[in-house]
Amino acid sequence: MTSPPLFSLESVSVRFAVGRRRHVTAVDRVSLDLFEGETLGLIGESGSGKSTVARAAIGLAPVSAGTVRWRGQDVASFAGKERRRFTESVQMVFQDPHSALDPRRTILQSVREPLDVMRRGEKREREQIAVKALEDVGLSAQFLTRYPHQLSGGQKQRVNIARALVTDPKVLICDESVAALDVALQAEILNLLQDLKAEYELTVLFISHDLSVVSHLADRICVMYLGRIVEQATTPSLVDRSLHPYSEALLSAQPLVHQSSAHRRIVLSGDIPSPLSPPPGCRFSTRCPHVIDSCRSTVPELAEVGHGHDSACLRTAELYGRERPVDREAS
Amino acid sequence: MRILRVVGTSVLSAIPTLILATLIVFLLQRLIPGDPAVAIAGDYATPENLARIREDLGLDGSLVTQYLTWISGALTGDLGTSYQTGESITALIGQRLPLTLILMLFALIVAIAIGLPLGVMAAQKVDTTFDRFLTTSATFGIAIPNFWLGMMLIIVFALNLGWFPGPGGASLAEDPAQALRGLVLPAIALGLVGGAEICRQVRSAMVESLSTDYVRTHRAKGLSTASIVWKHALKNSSLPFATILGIQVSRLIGSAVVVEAVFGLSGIGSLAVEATNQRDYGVIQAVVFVAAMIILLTNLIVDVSYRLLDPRIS
Amino acid sequence: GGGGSSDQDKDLKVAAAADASSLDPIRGNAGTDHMLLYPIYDTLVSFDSGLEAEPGLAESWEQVSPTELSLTLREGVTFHDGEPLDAEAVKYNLDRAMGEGSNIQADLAAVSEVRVDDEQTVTLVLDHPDASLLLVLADRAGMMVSPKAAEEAGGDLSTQPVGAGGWSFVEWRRGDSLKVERFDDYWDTDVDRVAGITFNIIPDPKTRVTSLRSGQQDVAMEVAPSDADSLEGASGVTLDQSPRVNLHQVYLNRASEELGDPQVRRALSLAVDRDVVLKSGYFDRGSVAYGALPDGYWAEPPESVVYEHDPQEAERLLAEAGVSGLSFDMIVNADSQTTRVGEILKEQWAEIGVTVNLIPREIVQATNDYFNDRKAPALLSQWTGRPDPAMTYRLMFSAEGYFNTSDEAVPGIDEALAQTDESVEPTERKPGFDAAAEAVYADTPFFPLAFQDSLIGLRDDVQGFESNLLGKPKFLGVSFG
Amino acid sequence: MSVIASRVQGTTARRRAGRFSVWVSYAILAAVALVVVFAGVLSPSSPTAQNLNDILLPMSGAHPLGTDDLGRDVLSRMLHGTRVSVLAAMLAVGIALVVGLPIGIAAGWGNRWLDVGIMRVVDAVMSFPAIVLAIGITATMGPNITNAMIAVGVVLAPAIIRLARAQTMTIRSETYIEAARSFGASGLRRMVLPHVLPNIIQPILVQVAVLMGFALIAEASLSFLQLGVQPPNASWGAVLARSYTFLDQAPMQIFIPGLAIAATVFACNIIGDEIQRLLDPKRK
Amino acid sequence: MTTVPVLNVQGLEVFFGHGEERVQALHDVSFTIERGEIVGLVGESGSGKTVTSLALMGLLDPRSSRIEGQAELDGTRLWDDANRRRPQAEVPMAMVFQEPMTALDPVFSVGYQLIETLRLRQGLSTARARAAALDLLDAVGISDPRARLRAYPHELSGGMRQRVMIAIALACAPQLLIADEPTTAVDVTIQAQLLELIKGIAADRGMSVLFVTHDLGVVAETCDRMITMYAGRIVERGPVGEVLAAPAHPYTSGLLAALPSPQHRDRRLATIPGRVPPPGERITGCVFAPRCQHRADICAEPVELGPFSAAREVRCVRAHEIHTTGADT
Ligand SMILES: Nc1ncnc2c1ncn2[C@@H]1O[C@H](COP(=O)(O)OP(=O)(O)OP(=O)(O)O)[C@@H](O)[C@H]1O
Ligand SMILES: Nc1ncnc2c1ncn2[C@@H]1O[C@H](COP(=O)(O)OP(=O)(O)OP(=O)(O)O)[C@@H](O)[C@H]1O
Ligand SMILES: [Mg+2]
Ligand SMILES: [Mg+2]
Repeated sequence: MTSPPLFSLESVSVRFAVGRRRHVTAVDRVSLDLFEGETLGLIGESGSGKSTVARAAIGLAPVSAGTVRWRGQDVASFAGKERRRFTESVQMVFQDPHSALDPRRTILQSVREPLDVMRRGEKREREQIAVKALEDVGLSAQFLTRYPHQLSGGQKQRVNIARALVTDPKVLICDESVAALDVALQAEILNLLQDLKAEYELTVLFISHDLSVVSHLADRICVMYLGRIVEQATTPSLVDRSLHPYSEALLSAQPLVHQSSAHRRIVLSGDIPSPLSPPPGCRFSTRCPHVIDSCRSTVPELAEVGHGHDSACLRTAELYGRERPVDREAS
Repeated sequence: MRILRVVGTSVLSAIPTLILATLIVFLLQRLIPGDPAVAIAGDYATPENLARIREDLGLDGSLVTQYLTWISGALTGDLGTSYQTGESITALIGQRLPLTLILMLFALIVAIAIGLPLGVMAAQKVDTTFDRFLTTSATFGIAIPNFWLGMMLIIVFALNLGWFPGPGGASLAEDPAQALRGLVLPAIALGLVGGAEICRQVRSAMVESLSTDYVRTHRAKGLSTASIVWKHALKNSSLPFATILGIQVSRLIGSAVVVEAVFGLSGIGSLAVEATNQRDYGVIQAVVFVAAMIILLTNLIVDVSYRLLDPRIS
Repeated sequence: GGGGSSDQDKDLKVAAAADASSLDPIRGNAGTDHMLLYPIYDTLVSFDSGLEAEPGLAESWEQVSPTELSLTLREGVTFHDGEPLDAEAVKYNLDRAMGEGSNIQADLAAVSEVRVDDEQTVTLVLDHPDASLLLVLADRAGMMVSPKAAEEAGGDLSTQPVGAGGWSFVEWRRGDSLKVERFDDYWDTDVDRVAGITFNIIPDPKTRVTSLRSGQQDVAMEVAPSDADSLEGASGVTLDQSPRVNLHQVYLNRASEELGDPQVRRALSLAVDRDVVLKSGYFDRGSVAYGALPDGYWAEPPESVVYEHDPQEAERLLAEAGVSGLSFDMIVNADSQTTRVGEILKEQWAEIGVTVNLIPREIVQATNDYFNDRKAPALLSQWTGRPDPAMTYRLMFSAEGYFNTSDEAVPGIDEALAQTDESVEPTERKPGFDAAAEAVYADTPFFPLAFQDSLIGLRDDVQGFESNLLGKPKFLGVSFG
Repeated sequence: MSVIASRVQGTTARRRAGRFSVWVSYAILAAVALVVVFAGVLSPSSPTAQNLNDILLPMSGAHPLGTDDLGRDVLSRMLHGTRVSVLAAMLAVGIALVVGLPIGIAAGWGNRWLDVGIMRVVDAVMSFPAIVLAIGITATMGPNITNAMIAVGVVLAPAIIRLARAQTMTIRSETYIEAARSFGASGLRRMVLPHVLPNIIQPILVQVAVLMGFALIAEASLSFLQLGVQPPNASWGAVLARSYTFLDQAPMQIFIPGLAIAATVFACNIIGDEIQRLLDPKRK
Repeated sequence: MTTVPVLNVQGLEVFFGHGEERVQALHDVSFTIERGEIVGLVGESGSGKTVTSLALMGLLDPRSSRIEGQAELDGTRLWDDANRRRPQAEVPMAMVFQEPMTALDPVFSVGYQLIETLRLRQGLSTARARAAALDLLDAVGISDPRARLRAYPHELSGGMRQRVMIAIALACAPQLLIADEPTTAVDVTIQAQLLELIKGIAADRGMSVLFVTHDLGVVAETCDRMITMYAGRIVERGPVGEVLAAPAHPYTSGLLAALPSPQHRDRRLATIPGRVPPPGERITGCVFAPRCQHRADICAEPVELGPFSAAREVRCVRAHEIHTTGADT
């Protein structure tokens, strides 16, 4: 991890106005590094701010503090050609395959659109690129003139992916790209993404609330809770030995077919607090089984607690011991 | 407490609209061609008379001053004096308004009495012949120009059958009973069309309510159809119902102009027409102001009832 | 019997076309006001159905000199508030009518002084002879208000009228109704008077008639000619039809480009088939008009004043004047009656190759556009008439007349009218009016079309109703039979 | 199963009934369209030619709908009046669309202040009774049918503005709009025309059908009040106003324009419903 | 094995539409549920899980659908000979729906909806119903039930709403609870809470549950037995442990193999090509054959649900064959 990140968020916060005076801090000082070629998983429950992180990254949500960097440069400073190149380089696949396609445009029109908007080359060329992208995602020419409602869910998601690929991006952000699909379709799309990643040499930010899916694809995983990243580690490290009470609970709550009797489920009490009025101190303190008084007042910062393993918990050391001391020599 | 706050916010948000509305009337009526002095001088018009009257009316003052004077008066209930008669416009409106209000009330009652039950019944039997027949009839009802309907009613019920007094009935203050009887036909002329509209809207709102998940829940619980329809679905349809009632009120004020003309009723609708013909700016302004107030008030009530009926809106 | 007496107690319900503009006689402005004012205010002079002067509150009068008119008042007349109607009261009234805030200063322009000779006698001293003065005193200027009430009301009786008429004021609901009740101390104890009158204001003619027919009203004023037939045919109601001075005409601007040539005007007048206009436009409810005053009126125009319908002659005149393809705008009062007449005229003028563009405008705007802004060379409208014929001629045809948009006098009119001011005797004034009529005829300063009869619908039980040539009935003598 | 069986029949019957009124409506609109185009050819005589000897005749072979108070052929006047009324209504709705659509989209798409500003004005305009406002505007501009319909158009525009705004607001948060934004689409050419307009237009079309009906009634009302079509020209409202004046002499004539208006407005509304039904996503 | 099952469904068939457009959504669905047992019903979207639940609840619109076959709840038939359903209020069965937001009446308070149900189904007076409602809210784990009674659905979180839904279902005093994907719309940590709750209630009250889900993990953790549906038919059923350990039907095993899991990263996921045939599509023979990798000629013949082992049944002629060769996983 010595090379600089391709794409990074530095302490980014996103605030939305709710009503006249109130604000929601949907994303609170989140830092992420996306290194070339890797797949970074972002996991968290509904409302934790995953989508907002993604939207802030590509400029769809207002960044109220912090910096988004592309190859080390501040994205906010981009203009004209630079901006266009950035837009080309970072593309997003949205959650709901159905609503992400304009119902009144044909598949070809939709897939070609990014090129049209960027006024790349001749119309014929653009069309060829679009057809190629559609082929790459496994859709034959017969779909070109169809409308979204004539396609199945899996096919629609393929179209979405194709559209994200036409600009030949470096980074693909997949926001819950399989959440709306059945297992069988989900498997197809996950396989497809893996193939495309290799073929297009993509760097992927993969967002999901489903641990099985994220862990299947990702090299590293960030866990979000109420707008903050609470843990960040390589996938095996996180799955095998989580170092944050929330991640632990999340992992244990994931229903698994072949482990049901084996693992001990941690059932958290209570609901996720409203992001409108997050608890002071550690945001997980209202539900944490290990909560102590200082958790309710001190905001824990994300800190490295093991090799490439960061956790934001005051009691990490206490709860999980020092089995994975920071291995400075390795880096 | 909650109600007060709700009403408060609604009132506050209605104020700019009201001011804008008065501004529009004020500018509009100043643009109407024709000199009020000519109307006032009438048969006695001479150039000198006209000049004197113009001066008396202060029509030469700046528009801004005129507007400010007027609006500050209007807010304290003083709508000025009629150019034509020199009488207090507030009193004039006070004389004419009750008839129109009663007419509207009657019309609304007719409309609701027809529209609500039929709409609910159609929704309950959605997609049956009965429903089709009813919606088609309602569509036809909406299509009838209400002043034409008024003429038909006069021909049939006043002139031929003599069941109801014809146009030009007794004044409300003088012979209330007879005057109210005289409002029956115009109220039907206005209310039938409104009822058709309400029927359609209630039907579609009820159809929607009845196809929701929570109605399925209610059925799963075993609630009786009557309770589901008349209690749960109806309450859930009350928002569109309130909306359509609000729209009806503003439609009624508009239709009243024409229908009052047909039935020879002296409400504020005919006052508006007379004042326009007389170029009695003060009165035009006041009538439109009052009409706008009624509509805004209705919107306010609708708005407040939304908030009270639907706990989700705050 | 009991039924009869209860009938006698019932109010007469009158459907009026327009509300009073004011209930103060000197403040109103509309010709339609009079019908609502007469019941409340009695006038110094009255008139018969042919518009000749008759004693009113003044028992008699005497033209002392061409510039002095002396009136002798009835004794013992009181106002509704009990105040005596004496010479002082008359002086108060006339001074008031000449003073500040009065709309009718012009009517009394000739009067320089009102002199109280004794309790029952008052003399009007004039600057110059004005023979129309007598009938002016039958109009607004002659309507006597109670001086005490006028003082109390700050000079404006608009809403609290107190007069000496047969009925006293009860209630006025603007635009809706006016209610009066029988005044028990009225001086004329012989005349029949109903217990009360309610005037209901119903602007739409159709509605007035429908309302009468369905029994809501006892009297419907201003029945539209188109409704007259059916009203005559209907049971329970009758139609009272009588001539009046109300003239339907086209005003025109002699200073305009299109209608500046007298020959062209004459041609257009000849092209109008007045019989057809009368029949189709007014359903024969009236008489053809060639001049400003109707036949049968004491000041009627002489025989020589007549337009034959002669399209050939009209075309010839146009050709002679070198006019072809004439096209002009005509503002038309936007009521359905007048509009129809406009359509008929349009068709008739089209026959001689003249195009008229009808511009229907609602009445105030029409008046404004034509008389003030002079936006069009012609206006199809009415002349409601004045009690004295000289007033009519002056207002329409003298250079200063407001209704003369050319601002030029019709040649010879001033001389002719001067003759009529020398006496108050109709017979002595007649030659002057003949000369005036001929001067007008020679210049064609307007297109008279028809005198529409006064058409009034009455329920069968209304007895003793009498209309007059002015078309402004008084309700004295009316009873339920 | 008997209950269900009868319901089944009911449903088929309903379908037939539903189709029937739709067909009738298409037929009415087709007939109206034909008359609008061929009014001149179809009329037996000129709509303004007077025959003062034959006034207020009842229906007959020579005059299928009788003659009016100036002896004009009522059928000819109705046919020409159809053209005037329908074109007038189309003008009004067209104005409402041209004014309403851009403003509505701007309000729905633009920032909050623009929206608040526009909606305040719309509320203010809507707080006038439509006919009263139209009377005021017509009086201001001078009574003639074009002005009257401009006035009606202005009065109807708020309905379009509100709908366009609401629709724009709903689709504004749709994912496909966000997707388009994600690769830089914006502006009229890349966002509004390809994405916004096509996706909001269908409910607006439904509304247009309804507004057509409203405009027809408004024309009739204004012409009835002498503010619309000016004599000697004919329109449905003008013929209606005339026939009301001569109700006693020719009682049948009042039904003709009334029924023409009611039938056409009915057809517009039914077709509006039909468009809505056809566009219902649940049908797909 | 002599116990009478709480629910006994025999030959349930559901048809939608009329005449030409008529389609069959359920084919010969038969199964039983024992007292206190939790039975999972799984399958891809469109396989007929919801239709089965709604048909049993009597919630299908009689105007557009037609039900054939019979079901007995607690020994009483749900439909009489004329195919008329028993009055809903008498059937001790309740249902929890997928979307807790839309399934609760938005304009009535939680308390109103609960009390209304209690009065109707248990004939309680308002006061007693109120007390019972508090107990129920407490039972479903809602803190401060007194305050929650006055709350409106939109004021509650998703998990809370689903708890309320369960409380309302319990107010019907059901022998059988049908839960149609009750946890799909909530987060995993909340799902864990709800699963515990449903299991706990079933155990405490001896209530049976038909648990509809598409998540095999949930089935594994919650259910005693499972039924796999495909295209409106039951293709496999048996005890959860057995089925998941070694599925007999290629469809069940396909579903299992398609699941990603943290334990087998980087593995290429198995897929089931094609899609669930919509009802109405004419299929002779095995409905799954077009997507089945073990398809053989014999699969063109119609196939019935047949015994596979002591406690399991499967609708596949080649089940034993495939199973023994261990063609999968
Ligand atoms: N445009 C917005 N305006 C106001 N609040 C917003 C907006 N977008 C998101 N939020 C709020 O920000 C928080 C985070 O939302 P976000 O969509 O990023 O969550 P998420 O983790 O993607 O959840 P999910 O799994 O449901 O997609 C939520 O509380 C949401 O209500
Ligand atoms: N009312 C209906 N009319 C016609 N077809 C219907 C109706 N309801 C359901 N279907 C069809 O029946 C089939 C089974 O649907 P069902 O809702 O039971 O699937 P499901 O297994 O619950 O799927 P999901 O996991 O998506 O909820 C589907 O193909 C559906 O289209
Ligand atoms: Mg999201
Ligand atoms: Mg389902």
